[in-house]
Amino acid sequence: MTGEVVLAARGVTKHFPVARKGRQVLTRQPRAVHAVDDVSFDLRRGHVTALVGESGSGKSTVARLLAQLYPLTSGDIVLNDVPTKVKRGKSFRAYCKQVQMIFQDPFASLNPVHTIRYHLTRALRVHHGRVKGEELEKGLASLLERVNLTPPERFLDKYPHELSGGQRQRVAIARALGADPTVLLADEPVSMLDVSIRLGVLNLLRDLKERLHLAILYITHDIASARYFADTTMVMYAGQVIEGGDSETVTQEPAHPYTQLLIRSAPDPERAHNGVPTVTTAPGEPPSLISPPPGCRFAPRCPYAAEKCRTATPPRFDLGESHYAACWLYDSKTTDEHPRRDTVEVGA
Amino acid sequence: MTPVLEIRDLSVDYGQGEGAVHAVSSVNLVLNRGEVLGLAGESGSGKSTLAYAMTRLLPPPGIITGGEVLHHGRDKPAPVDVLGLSPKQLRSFRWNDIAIVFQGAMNSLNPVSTVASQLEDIYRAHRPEMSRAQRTKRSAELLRLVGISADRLGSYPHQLSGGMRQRVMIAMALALDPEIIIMDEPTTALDVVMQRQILEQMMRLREELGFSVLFITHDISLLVEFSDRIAIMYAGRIVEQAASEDMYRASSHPYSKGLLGSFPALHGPRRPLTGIPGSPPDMRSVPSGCPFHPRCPSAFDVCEREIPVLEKLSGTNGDSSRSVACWLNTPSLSGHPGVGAT
Amino acid sequence: MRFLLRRALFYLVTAWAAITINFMLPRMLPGDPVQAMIARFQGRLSTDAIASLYVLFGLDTESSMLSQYLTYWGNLFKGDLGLSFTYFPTPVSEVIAQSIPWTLALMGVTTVISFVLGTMIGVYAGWKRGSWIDALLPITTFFSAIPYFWLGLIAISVFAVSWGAFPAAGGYEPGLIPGFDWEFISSALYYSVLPALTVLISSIAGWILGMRNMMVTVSSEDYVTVAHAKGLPEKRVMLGYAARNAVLPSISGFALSLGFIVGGTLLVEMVFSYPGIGYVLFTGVNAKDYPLMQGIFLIITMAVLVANLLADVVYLMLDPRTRKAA
Amino acid sequence: SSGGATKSAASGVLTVGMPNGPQTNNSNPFLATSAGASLGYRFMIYEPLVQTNPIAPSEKGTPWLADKWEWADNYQKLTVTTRSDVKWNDDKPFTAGDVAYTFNLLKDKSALNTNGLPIAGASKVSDTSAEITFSKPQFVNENKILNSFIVPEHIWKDVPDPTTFTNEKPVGTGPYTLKTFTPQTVTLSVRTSYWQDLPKVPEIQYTSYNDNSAQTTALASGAAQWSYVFMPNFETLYVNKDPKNHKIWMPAGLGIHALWLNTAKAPFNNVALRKALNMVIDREVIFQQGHSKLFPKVDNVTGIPSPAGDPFIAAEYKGKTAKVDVEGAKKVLTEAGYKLEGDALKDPSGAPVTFALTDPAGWSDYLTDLDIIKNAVKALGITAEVKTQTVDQWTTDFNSGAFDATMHWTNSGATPFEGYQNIMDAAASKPIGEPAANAQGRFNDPAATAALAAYAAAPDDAARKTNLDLLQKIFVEQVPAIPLVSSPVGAEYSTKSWIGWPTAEDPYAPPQPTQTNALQVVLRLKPATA
Amino acid sequence: MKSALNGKTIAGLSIMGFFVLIAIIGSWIAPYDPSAMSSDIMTPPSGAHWFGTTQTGQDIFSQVLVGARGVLVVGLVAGAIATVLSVLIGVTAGFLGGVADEFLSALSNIFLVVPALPLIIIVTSFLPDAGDFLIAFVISATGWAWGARILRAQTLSLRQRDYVEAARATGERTWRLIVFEVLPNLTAIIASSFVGTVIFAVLSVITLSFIGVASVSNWNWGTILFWAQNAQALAQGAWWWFIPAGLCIALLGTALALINFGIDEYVNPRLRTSAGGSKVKMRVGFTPVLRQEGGRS
Ligand SMILES: Nc1ncnc2c1ncn2[C@@H]1O[C@H](COP(=O)(O)OP(=O)(O)OP(=O)(O)O)[C@@H](O)[C@H]1O
Ligand SMILES: Nc1ncnc2c1ncn2[C@@H]1O[C@H](COP(=O)(O)OP(=O)(O)OP(=O)(O)O)[C@@H](O)[C@H]1O
Ligand SMILES: [Mg+2]
Ligand SMILES: [Mg+2]
Repeated sequence: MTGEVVLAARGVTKHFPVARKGRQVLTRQPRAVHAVDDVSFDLRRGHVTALVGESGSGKSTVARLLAQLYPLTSGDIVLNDVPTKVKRGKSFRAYCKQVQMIFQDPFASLNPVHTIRYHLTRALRVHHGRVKGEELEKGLASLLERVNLTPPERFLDKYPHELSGGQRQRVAIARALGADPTVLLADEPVSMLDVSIRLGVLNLLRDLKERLHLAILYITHDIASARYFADTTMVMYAGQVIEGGDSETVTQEPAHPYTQLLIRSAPDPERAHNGVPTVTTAPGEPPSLISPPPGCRFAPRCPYAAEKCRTATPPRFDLGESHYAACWLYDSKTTDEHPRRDTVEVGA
Repeated sequence: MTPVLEIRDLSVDYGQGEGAVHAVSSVNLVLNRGEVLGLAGESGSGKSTLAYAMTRLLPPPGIITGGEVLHHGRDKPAPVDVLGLSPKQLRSFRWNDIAIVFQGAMNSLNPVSTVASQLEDIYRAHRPEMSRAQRTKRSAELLRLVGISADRLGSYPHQLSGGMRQRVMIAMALALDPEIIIMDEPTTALDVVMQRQILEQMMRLREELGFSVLFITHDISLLVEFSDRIAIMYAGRIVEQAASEDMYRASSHPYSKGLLGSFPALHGPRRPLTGIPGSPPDMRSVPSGCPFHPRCPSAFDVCEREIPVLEKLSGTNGDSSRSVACWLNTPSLSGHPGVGAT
Repeated sequence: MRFLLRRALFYLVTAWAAITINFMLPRMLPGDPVQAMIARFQGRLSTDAIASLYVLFGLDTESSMLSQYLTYWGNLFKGDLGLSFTYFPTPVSEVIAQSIPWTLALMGVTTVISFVLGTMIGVYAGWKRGSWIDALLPITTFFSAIPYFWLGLIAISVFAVSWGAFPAAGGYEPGLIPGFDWEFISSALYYSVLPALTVLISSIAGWILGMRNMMVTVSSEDYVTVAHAKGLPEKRVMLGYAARNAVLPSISGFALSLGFIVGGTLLVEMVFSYPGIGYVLFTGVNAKDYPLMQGIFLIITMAVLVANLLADVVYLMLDPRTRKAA
Repeated sequence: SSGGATKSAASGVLTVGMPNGPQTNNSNPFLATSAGASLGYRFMIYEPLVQTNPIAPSEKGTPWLADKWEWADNYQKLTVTTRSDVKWNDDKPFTAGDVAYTFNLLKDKSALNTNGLPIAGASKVSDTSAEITFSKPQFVNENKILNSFIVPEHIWKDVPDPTTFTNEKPVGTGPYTLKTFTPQTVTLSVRTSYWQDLPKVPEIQYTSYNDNSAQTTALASGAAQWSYVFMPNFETLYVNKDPKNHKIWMPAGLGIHALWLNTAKAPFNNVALRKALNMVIDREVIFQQGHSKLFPKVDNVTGIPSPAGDPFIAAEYKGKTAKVDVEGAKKVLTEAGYKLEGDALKDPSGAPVTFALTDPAGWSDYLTDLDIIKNAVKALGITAEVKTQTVDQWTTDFNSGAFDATMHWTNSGATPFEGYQNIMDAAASKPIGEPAANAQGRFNDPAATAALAAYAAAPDDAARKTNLDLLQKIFVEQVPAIPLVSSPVGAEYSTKSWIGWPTAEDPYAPPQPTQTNALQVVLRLKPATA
Repeated sequence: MKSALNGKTIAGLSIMGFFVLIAIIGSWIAPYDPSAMSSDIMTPPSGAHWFGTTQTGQDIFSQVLVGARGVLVVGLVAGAIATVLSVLIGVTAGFLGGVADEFLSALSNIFLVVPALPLIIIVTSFLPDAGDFLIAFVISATGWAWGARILRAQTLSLRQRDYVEAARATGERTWRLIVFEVLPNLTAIIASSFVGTVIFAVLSVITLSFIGVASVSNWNWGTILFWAQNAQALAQGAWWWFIPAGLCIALLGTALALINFGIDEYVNPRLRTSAGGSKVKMRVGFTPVLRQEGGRS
């Protein structure tokens, strides 16, 4: 069963309408934040897929779309080979029994007025009917045990503020597990946690993946942790997935200039002490998502940008076993010579 | 290496009496002229408190309960104790000698006044002799220094992106050409590309202007890359201090080791991550003895009872700047008679 | 822009609703101006007068609600608020025009003073939190909890009747002709001291408290700490950084209260026999004087709306964040 | 302030105050809503044909603009001879034409005819003689007719609508002209010439205070020298502030305040209970506590106030005053079959006697009266309840008979007729549930109704006396209402600056500043120092 | 949970509790029937009449005791109704958003703009036999809008909170989200708006009674002042008729305000004044240095 696709995004697109201002009211030109544009990927059982990208690149939006918390603008979300669109009510509950989400901030995702018991009880009851008494207690205990909060009695009647960040995130995970989901969408599950605690939570997730064969979408802005934790990694830039593939390949042999920039920018203790020259990073900022630049969205910052990059959106180019990048540099039709990835180096 | 700032036995409490939180306890730290001193530690370990205490900017109910902060002025004969300054002296000391770039740069700018007015405020307070035109000119220069075009002077903070705001803060810190700049997690809210841009710029400016930096962050790999020396804090105390290379290659304190082992590396072999078990202590009830002992894999009986002192460690390559507060590193431990009144 | 459009729509809807309420309210409720008038005269107006009064007030003819409503709107657009019954046949607009300057002057000035003073004290109290000035808060709260008619009556009894330092009633020396001469103005000022003080004392606490709390909140914002770190003079930090931000929420409250001064002065005017609009409204209510009630209500509502508009504009000016990026 | 008082006295100003709130510039004398009516200054400008005295209504009036007046056709036709030496204050002469015009105006504009006079027509006979005809005998309205003030034809004939005319520059025959108007204060100054001796008061200042308390304060401080305002405990509040000068005189008119009983339904459909109730109410307490000694008590059993009504009281009731007699009341009740069971009084059918006493919320004097009555009937074993209503509800309930007992005033006129008519005229009454113009207590005694009709149309004094005596007898025996106090035509005034006021010893006129007779008072005033 | 009880709140709650007690037992412990007249007319405070007597010999102490109930009943009932209204409207508007929000916000804005006191006076003066509950209802009808506005704003921000979103992602129904996730977090604001409305209602009912619009035969402190003013008690020197009721109103108002302080400080901990007994003066921007001999290690 490991490896089968449970949840897939097919050309998922989300545009948030923007309030029109002033004169635009008259011209009636609809405007929207192109938060996510034509994103496709698969989540497989027992497989962690990382989604990496800088702030505002649309990672959370993808997660929320997959959780059906937002309606899609276009595209499909395919659950177990069935395109699914749910809004609320029964079908929504049936959907989220399969697909559960973990939020970035464990300090904010647990209601401060409710005990851990309440949170977990609700998770059980919503998806398993009115469990009561013994059965409920057993359910609660097993949930907490699954996230290594033992002994369970010590945590059940605490309020969120009485727990540490790592413990809270574990509770949030336990709550998600309450539904017995097949897919976990983890939106930056550790970025708000202390460095020393992060690892514990990530290891827990990995453990769950292995034991429960969950399909996990791991969203992060820390590409190093993607390398450590995820099987496959996708890189997002300005609402689009620009590179994807096996984590090791993506991090060690980045193909897209943006990925390369990202990896060069990540802090690296070795750099200072190995005499690696400090890098000059690409100038500029991510583009406006309201009127994204035509063509490749990274083109305005890209040192290799050619004319074509500014006019045509690059499709995915396969670069090898499951590795792909959306960059014209890899279009064999335009360039005879396949640019060696390691030669693509900014600055120099 | 001449010290520019010397912190001696500094202790800070939040609140008084029974419920007081001892956020910083007897910290000794020296910042040398021209160096970047990194300060790392988990959230709540007292890094910001230490930084604010040096300039007496703690929010109530923070109280400095002991110690000295000696500033060796560039052209002052004797060091002055910042903690003993009168409000007037303190005001003139601030920004002239120590500037701070705060943790939440997003909120460090007054939302209702322009960048220019916030920059010029500094000159109006510290350089009253400057003319209006001079002030404007200087402000424009500062912005250019951090890579922002001068026509942004009239902008309000909300009109700037996060990165720009952080740069404005850095420009502001440079306004009076201070000897020391404290940077309290200046880039946590930014993404890695922007973070690198800003830090590299900062390092270039340091090269040019020669100020010292106290660089606070919990991202130890960042520290290793950018600072000369690193001090690690845990539960309000410095537990280890070393040149950054030493710290990276061979840290001695179990906590430092754990911290370093919590960062996945992007390059090189996929080394296993150890992490640190347990969770940071509640500062209201810090464990007795070495505060780290409940989480320490190699704790033994003394650790539970006595607080280790920060002791010089003959470094691997004879570097004397290295010190650590851990009983493991005390060879004479067997000679210790157990508990002594401290 | 969109913000302003939305606001404009809000103003239109509210104005329409308020005017319609104005129209409906007196008509929905029982009562009869003629009977009220007879009752007011308690036997000094004989029952024979009833018939003549119905004729006089034009209440002897009936028309449908809808046609009345349309006529009402038509007249409104002509600026015609009808004739007051209480002061028959003086037009309502004239009654209002005659009384509203008093209210505006007394309450307007008092409200401004109260706001400015209260805000200033609040700024200081918030800045010096934990000092003796905190003890001031319960005291001012106590004063603000006193109903101000009571405070006013005590003030009259102490300062006007027993001591005789201030006049007990009226807006100016009887016999003076209102005009822009010193004699009149000084007399009006003198007569306004007691009512103004009463209003001031009972309203200032609100401003102090609101401002203090905002100051305390704002004082721990990072930008205030940065201002301190910059070594700015304390006054500059307090005013330019903390107070400047803390005052924003008070501004809209202030504008609102400016709007409500027209409606909220009834008791002051009753107690001090002040010739303002609150008292006239009260008279109108007792006399079932629909046209007068409608007119005053309309004015009050419009005043509140205008004040709201003003608040929006001022807010827009003071808070750059609500302005659109250049 | 007291400063104001000294200033006005020194400068020869008479300061009048009324507690009526801000005024609008309106001197239309016909409108009760005008400042002229509210403050009373209309009578300083407009003069009546004859000055009649409401506190001595049976006296013949003092000729004023009319030298002579004669009734004919059983009070259906009035011939007036006017003075020839009178000038309007715009120097135009006053003629009988103005009189005819005024009465025709009242006839045409029913909105201005507040007395509801059935005027058939008026015409000028000569420059000094006018003839007014009525459609009904007007004996009972005589004083109202003679009291009517006259407006100048040459001004009013050009007024498009006299009912909405604000008359900002009033032209009258009186000795004063309007000098300045402000909403707070109206100043009148004396004319240069007048058909009588010019008054000694050069200027009168009418100030309107917002309420009784402000008015009282002004009187106490001397800022107002003359007013009519209800004040509790006038000794403390007013007289004692300057016992030498501060005077109060509240002579009774013929209007009274009575406890109206609903005689058409239980419990007051039983005359025994009405009588008993009448016997337990202490009028002295009502006078002192309920009305603070300001409203003269009405203790003659006929409900006719003294001394104004003394000439009308039937011989058999002269000097008969109502007294508290609880034992007597109990006897009356027992005789009628009422029983006291335990503490509670049961009516002949065995039902406990209870009733509600209603009046508008906030009418403190009436409510105090009701409280006193409520406490008084406890002695009979009756539980009464005081209930307040809004004025509107109360008025509606009163007119439609939806009450048990309520304090209410009666109409008043030149004779006790209006009062009796108001209480007992079943001809103008309606069944319970419909608004009645008179006899709101639904008192229905055909003898009384007949007597009232006969009185109004009676050809001579003898016939009138017979009918009035009969009405008094019915009133005393049937107790359709319980008279308690009279409406005074009084005033507070100060002798500090001005003397010559009417007093109980010299009751030449009622002292009230808003009465027609106020002009007579002002004409008699002299500076105190002179 | 953090204790919201500080000196001020405790003082406020104690005074409030005292008045509530009086409101409950006042009519039993009153030494006289408050309406009963006696021959002790206008007597100053004495052993027999603690607060003196009125013009008609009524015992003012009894009136004050009995009158507490009217004030508190109207205040609390109006506060409760207005709070329920403001929660219903504000929270619904904030949570649902869209057209419902536009409509409900417009509604509360209109009620905000319409001047309350004149409206209350007009409505009550027309209402036949305006009893306490009716008056409370009218007051609450004009007093809910402010609370609704604040609650709407707060709900709007709570709706965006992760825990609401997380609960939704768990599969909770909308009504459960509102009732169990959002509402509990609004308790402090609801409490504060309740207390605020109670203050408003208390002052309103007293004003109404004072100007004689509300029924003056039901005793409340405003009624006492109405009669006192009618009898011009102050001018007559009968201060005892005037002072107690006024002080009671002021005390009740202060108590409510103090409770609100407590709630404010609970919601915004920064407002808390430093705990008593601190010898060090905290000064913003200048951290005090308090070197202890020997220090700690
Ligand atoms: N509800 C919304 N309405 C309008 N725009 C939105 C909304 N939610 C997100 N956006 C916009 O969509 C873009 C993508 O946002 P998203 O939160 O998915 O980014 P992210 O990659 O998760 O960023 P971060 O790392 O900061 O969490 C941003 O530009 C954001 O402003
Ligand atoms: N105002 C305060 N009142 C009470 N305790 C406080 C206050 N501010 C900080 N503390 C406590 O002091 C300790 C040190 O806080 P500090 O902010 O210095 O930590 P830090 O190392 O900067 O953490 P971070 O990495 O999160 O910025 C913490 O345990 C914190 O709980
Ligand atoms: Mg995100
Ligand atoms: Mg910090």
